Amino acid sequence: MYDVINHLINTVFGLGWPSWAISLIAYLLVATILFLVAPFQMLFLTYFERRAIAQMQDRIGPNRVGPQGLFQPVADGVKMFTKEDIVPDAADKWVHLIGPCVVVAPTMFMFAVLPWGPGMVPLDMNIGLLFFFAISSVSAVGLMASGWASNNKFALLGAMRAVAQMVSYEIPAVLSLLAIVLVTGSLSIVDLIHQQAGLFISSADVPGIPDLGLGWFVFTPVGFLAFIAFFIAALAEGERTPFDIPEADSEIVAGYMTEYSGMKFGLFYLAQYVLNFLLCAITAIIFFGGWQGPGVGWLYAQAITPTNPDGNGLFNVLAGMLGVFYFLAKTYFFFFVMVWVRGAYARLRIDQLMDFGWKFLIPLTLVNVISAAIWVGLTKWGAAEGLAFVEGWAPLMRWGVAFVITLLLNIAAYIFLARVYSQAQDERARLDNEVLERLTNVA
Amino acid sequence: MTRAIPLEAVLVVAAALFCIGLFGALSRRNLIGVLMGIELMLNSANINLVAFWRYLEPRFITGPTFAIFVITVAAAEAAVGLAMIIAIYRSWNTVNADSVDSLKG
Amino acid sequence: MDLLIQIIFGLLSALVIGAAMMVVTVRNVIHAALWLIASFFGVAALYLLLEAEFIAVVQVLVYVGAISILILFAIMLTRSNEGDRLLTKYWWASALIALGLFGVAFLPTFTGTTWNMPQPTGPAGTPEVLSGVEELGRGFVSEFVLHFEIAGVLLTVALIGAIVIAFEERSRRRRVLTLAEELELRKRRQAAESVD
Amino acid sequence: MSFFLQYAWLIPALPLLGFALITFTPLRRNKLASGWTATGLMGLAVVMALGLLVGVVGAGSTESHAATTTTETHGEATTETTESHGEAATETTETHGETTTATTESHGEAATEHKAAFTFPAPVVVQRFAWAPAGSTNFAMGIYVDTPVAVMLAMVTITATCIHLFSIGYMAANPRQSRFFSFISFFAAAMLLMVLADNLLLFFMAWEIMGLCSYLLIGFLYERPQAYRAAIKAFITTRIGDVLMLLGLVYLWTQAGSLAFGTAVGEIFNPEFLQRIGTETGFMGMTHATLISLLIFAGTVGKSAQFPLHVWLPDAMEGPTPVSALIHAATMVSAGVFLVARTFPIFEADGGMALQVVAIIGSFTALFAATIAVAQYDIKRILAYSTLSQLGFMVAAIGIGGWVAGMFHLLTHAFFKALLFLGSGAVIHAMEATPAIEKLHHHDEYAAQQTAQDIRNMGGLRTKLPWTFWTYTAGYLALAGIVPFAGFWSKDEILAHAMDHGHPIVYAVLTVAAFLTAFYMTRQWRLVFFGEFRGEHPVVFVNPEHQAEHHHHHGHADHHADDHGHDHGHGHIHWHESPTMTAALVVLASFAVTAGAFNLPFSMPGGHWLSHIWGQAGVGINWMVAGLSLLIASAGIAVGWFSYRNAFAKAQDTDPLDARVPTIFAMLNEKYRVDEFYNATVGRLTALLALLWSFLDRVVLDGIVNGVGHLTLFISRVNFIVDDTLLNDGPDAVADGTNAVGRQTRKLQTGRAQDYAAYVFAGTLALAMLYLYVIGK
Repeated sequence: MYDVINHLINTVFGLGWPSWAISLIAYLLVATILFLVAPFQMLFLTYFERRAIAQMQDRIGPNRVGPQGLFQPVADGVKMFTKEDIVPDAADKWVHLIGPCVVVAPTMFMFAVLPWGPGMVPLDMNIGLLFFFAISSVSAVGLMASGWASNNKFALLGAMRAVAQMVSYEIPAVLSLLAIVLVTGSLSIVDLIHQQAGLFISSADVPGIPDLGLGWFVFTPVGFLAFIAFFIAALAEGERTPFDIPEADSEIVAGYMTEYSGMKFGLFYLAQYVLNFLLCAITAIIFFGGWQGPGVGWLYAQAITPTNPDGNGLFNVLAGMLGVFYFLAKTYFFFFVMVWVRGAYARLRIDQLMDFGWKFLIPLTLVNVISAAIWVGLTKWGAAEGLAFVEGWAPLMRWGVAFVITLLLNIAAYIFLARVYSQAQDERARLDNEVLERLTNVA
Repeated sequence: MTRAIPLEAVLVVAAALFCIGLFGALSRRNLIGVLMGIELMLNSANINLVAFWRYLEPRFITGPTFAIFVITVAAAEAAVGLAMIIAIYRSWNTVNADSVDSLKG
Repeated sequence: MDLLIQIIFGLLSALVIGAAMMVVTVRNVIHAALWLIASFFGVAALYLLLEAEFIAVVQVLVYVGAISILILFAIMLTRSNEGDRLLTKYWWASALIALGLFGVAFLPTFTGTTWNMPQPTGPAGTPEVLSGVEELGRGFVSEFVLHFEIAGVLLTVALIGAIVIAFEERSRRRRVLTLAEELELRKRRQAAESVD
Repeated sequence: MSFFLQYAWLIPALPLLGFALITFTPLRRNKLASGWTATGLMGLAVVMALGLLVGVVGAGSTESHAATTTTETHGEATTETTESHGEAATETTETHGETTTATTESHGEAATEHKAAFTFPAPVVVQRFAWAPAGSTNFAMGIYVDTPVAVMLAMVTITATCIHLFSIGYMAANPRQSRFFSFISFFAAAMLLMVLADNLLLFFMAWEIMGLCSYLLIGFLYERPQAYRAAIKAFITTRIGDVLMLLGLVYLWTQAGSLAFGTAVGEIFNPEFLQRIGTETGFMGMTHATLISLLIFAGTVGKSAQFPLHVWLPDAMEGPTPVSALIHAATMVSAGVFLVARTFPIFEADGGMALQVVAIIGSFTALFAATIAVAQYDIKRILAYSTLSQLGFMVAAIGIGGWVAGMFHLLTHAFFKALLFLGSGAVIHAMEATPAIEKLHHHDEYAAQQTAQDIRNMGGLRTKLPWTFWTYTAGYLALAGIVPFAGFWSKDEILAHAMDHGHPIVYAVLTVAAFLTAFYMTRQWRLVFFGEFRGEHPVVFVNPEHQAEHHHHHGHADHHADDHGHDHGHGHIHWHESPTMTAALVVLASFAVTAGAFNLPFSMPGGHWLSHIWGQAGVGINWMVAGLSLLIASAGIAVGWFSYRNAFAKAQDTDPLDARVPTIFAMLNEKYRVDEFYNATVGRLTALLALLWSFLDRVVLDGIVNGVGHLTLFISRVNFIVDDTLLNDGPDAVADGTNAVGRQTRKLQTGRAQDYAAYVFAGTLALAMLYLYVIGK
């Protein structure tokens, strides 16, 4: 983006502004574009979800406003803006205001590192993934602040539960990504995607594979288990169905959002849906290759890239469009899964939710990290790291052995942990029953 | 970057932060206020570490490493500190630093 | 470019120092906590300015993400009467000490001593070699492996310690029955009454 | 090593065992048993000693002389008392002992000339063990047997056994006989140990034990004041000699580094060592050797009762006669001479100066004692002074270099002097049985005993005590120096040596002494055994203490006849000689006769036997000297016989000599008043010292003590003041002070963590300021 604008200003208009000015303009431009994209995504997603959940629940969903109800989200948005913004007088006015902002702001930050297409990434940070999750943890503070500010016991309790859930599920999410980072060897999201070229076997492992953009990580046992754990954690992070306790309809009013109305309530809504979009996007990027797809690699090869500056500009556009198409398709698919899960699963109780997170997901992801280490050891390491015997094997052979070992390890871990967890749950049930027994004969 | 901002400037900012944190730790009545003061002091120390790394020894990794370690220790300290504060609250029903003086001579 | 950086630096340090002052002076503890978070953000930004992105991100992740939430939790769990005064009795003494320390000790040393700044290597404009995340990771498993392990142990110990201190014994905890359990309880009692 | 050489140390151990048995076991209650055990053990000691002598001689002779040693001298000295005596003589000479050293070869050409270095024969048995390791110098004790030692052992054990045998009979009447036997066997053990000692320290220890035993035995009849006073006198005078001797030993030890005999490096007869101490001048211009020798000789003077320190021996006669015989005739007194003989090389090392002194003292004592003996009435006193003079002879002999002569005379004298004493013992024993003495006994036991010993009360005992008479005559002739008897050969050897080696003065003195010896012995012999028995009217001895004690009117002067005797009348006296006593006398008499044969001056096969086994050149006989000495002896006898032919018809008659030269006789009788002189000088000196000391004590010491008392009183008063003001009030003030300070600082502990943190940072601030602005600049 920088060179496009630079070319536009200096050469076309010949204004000769200093480079920093140009880079500033470029980043501002990108920021505004992203800032617009986010709400549109939110609108589409709300519409998509209500229609999908309706279909699942054997109803039609919103189809009055505009063709097939397309403008329903717009109507909601207008309603949000026009509604009166009530602030409870005993509430802490400033904190009440800041709460929603702190919740929304991080989600916007997360867009900064999201690559839409080949070469189309707003900011290629070499610790992009870590930045992504660091910023996401900030929203918890906003939740806490808003829950507290509304001076409402239910809101506070809801906020505490929401924060507890978000913080405790952040760990399995980050750990599962740790496995993938271990495999790719870099925190940068762009590198992550580049490594998912190839056909079912990423070209990084076996160079000879034809690059059809299908070497996704999900096809490796490590990746697959990481994907499952991450997706569940993402559901919890985004407060989707099985874990949507904070603002669950059936329980405590609307959680931390009870005292909010009007625009602030809208902001919470926006934050939630943008966060969901981003989580689906990141799932798509990390495990399903993001904009990788058949043809994109080839098109981009002809395009103007820093490596071969004399490529054809047209190819850039074509590769970009194909990339974005693949990326959005995957992301919307995952959003559909989220909605689907919302339709299918019942809500978990808060202690069951915490148990599941701490006692099943985290150990699972830890085992996954170990298998990732084995995967990396077998496929990439050589004599330097002390695994001399691996040097001799062919890359395909090494990939195969690694695949088998990690597959076995992961399956075994899954079965073992599942059994242990279920026993633990039975134990808990028995204990609860005991308490009941004691209480009954006391009475 | 180093050309634009002299090292002293960063150090002064860190020192200021440290002194403010110190004042907070020493004078606030609420125990958690004290803890916040301590966090500020630790942050200022971190700034110094990173500043010295960036200005004097950019090639060696020791500066940031210790910054990371300070952060981890700060986290551990915060956790234990808050647990203690909760325990104190539970037994003395107060979080005022000066009312927790049973060790008085 | 330098001017821009200096402006940004000024803004950031103002943010950090201002937030810190607010943390110390504001009456409401929650506000103090929020100002603290603001100050942490300022410091993270400062790190970015000093081109230590990893430290900045970790600062955000740990301080803003975890510790501040911890502090907020602690504040909420220990709601005590608001009436008490903000500062301790001899707050002016500690103020004096802090100011003294700043004015007398830090300023003259920083301004006085000459830091042997290494001359920028290579022609102007070439970016300096900064040790980033990779060196950090490598450092952690080679040079600082002991420190790394000890930090790990420290965190575990802190974890367990915090739980032990804060956690009420199961016996003393009044157990709140969930709705389902109360329903079950009532059913069993009726069954018991009908029997005898 | 044959059995005897190996177990030579048993010889002193046996009498010691006897002493232990008698004193520590119930044996002491049975008089006879203790007596016979002591004697039996001494008999065993004799066997061992003789066996050792044969072994040593055998070892010495096979190697150097190649002449067959005839052991016939022992053969005919069979006596019925010493059992298994014979088999010792038949001992064949075993293989040569392992300790032959080069010296035995070199002694072959031991120059008869005086200047040549005198060397001892090589020691046959040297057994040493570390006795008291004191830092670097560890004292080794042990035994050192060479030929002279072996001979001495034989002599001592034989005489001791005879005396033990004699005293069984003699002491029968005494209630404390077992105590006597324990002391006497202890003394024998000490004497034998001294002879066997391998170094001068052990020698000196045994020497001291002998001094102790002599004190115990002299004071044996301790209820008599004269006895214990004599014991103390003997002890002190010998002690004076011993102290000087100890000084000598210490001086020698500082020079030599050790006191062990032997010629090896570090031992006292090492030629280089002797040469060194002979030349280096030590104290007061005299060489080390002279000083050491003189100091050691002082010991001899003390012990062998030479001139200045001789006073104790005559008074030592208070002890029972066997004691006198054993200790004050044969063994102990000769120990002094043996000491000089033993350390002769040291005496010789300084070129003769010390030896000259020895010779002078020896010869003077000989003459001096002989003159006194002439004018004594007490039979034991006469023998005592004769011992003195004979010792003078021996010391003089060694003084003029006649080592062999001196030792030979020591041997022979031991036998016949023991014989004479035992004979006199037998006479006294018999005399006490006479009624006159017995009656006197009831009044005053001491006076009775003294009267019994007075030769004026005896006479004509020849027919009454035949055995005693004949044995006594043998001893008398031996002492006088008549040809076949031992005395002649040994005395002649001394005189011959004196004449040959150019000591005319010594020869003259000794010859006069010999004449006087012959004279006074004949006088005694004549008065005791010939003429009529004068015992009915004895000259009663006046006991000053007794008289003062009982204010009993005795009313008689020395020469006044005792009227008691008259009413008693002439009861028939039954003279009795106990068989054990006579047996001992006969054995000793045989030795007195044959002892001369040990060192016959003729160069026939058995000749010079002693000098050969002692590794010295045999001195050929000097016919002229031999004849002259014989002549003088017979002249002495003749003069003695004729002057006392019709003397002393009655006990109270005056002595013919007294009649002729009364003043000289009185002076001789009073022993030149040496005792009175000593009392006057030394006695008064000590009295004066005592006075001074009491004054000193009373004035000075008491003064000091009282002073200290006052001082403490003063200090205590000061202390009270200080204590009261300073210590009581002071601490209280301090206590209050600390209390106050404590109260103040307590405020510092506010209990609030923040305050503590504040103090910390205040401290850092202060330090920073200090550093920046005070030190830093």
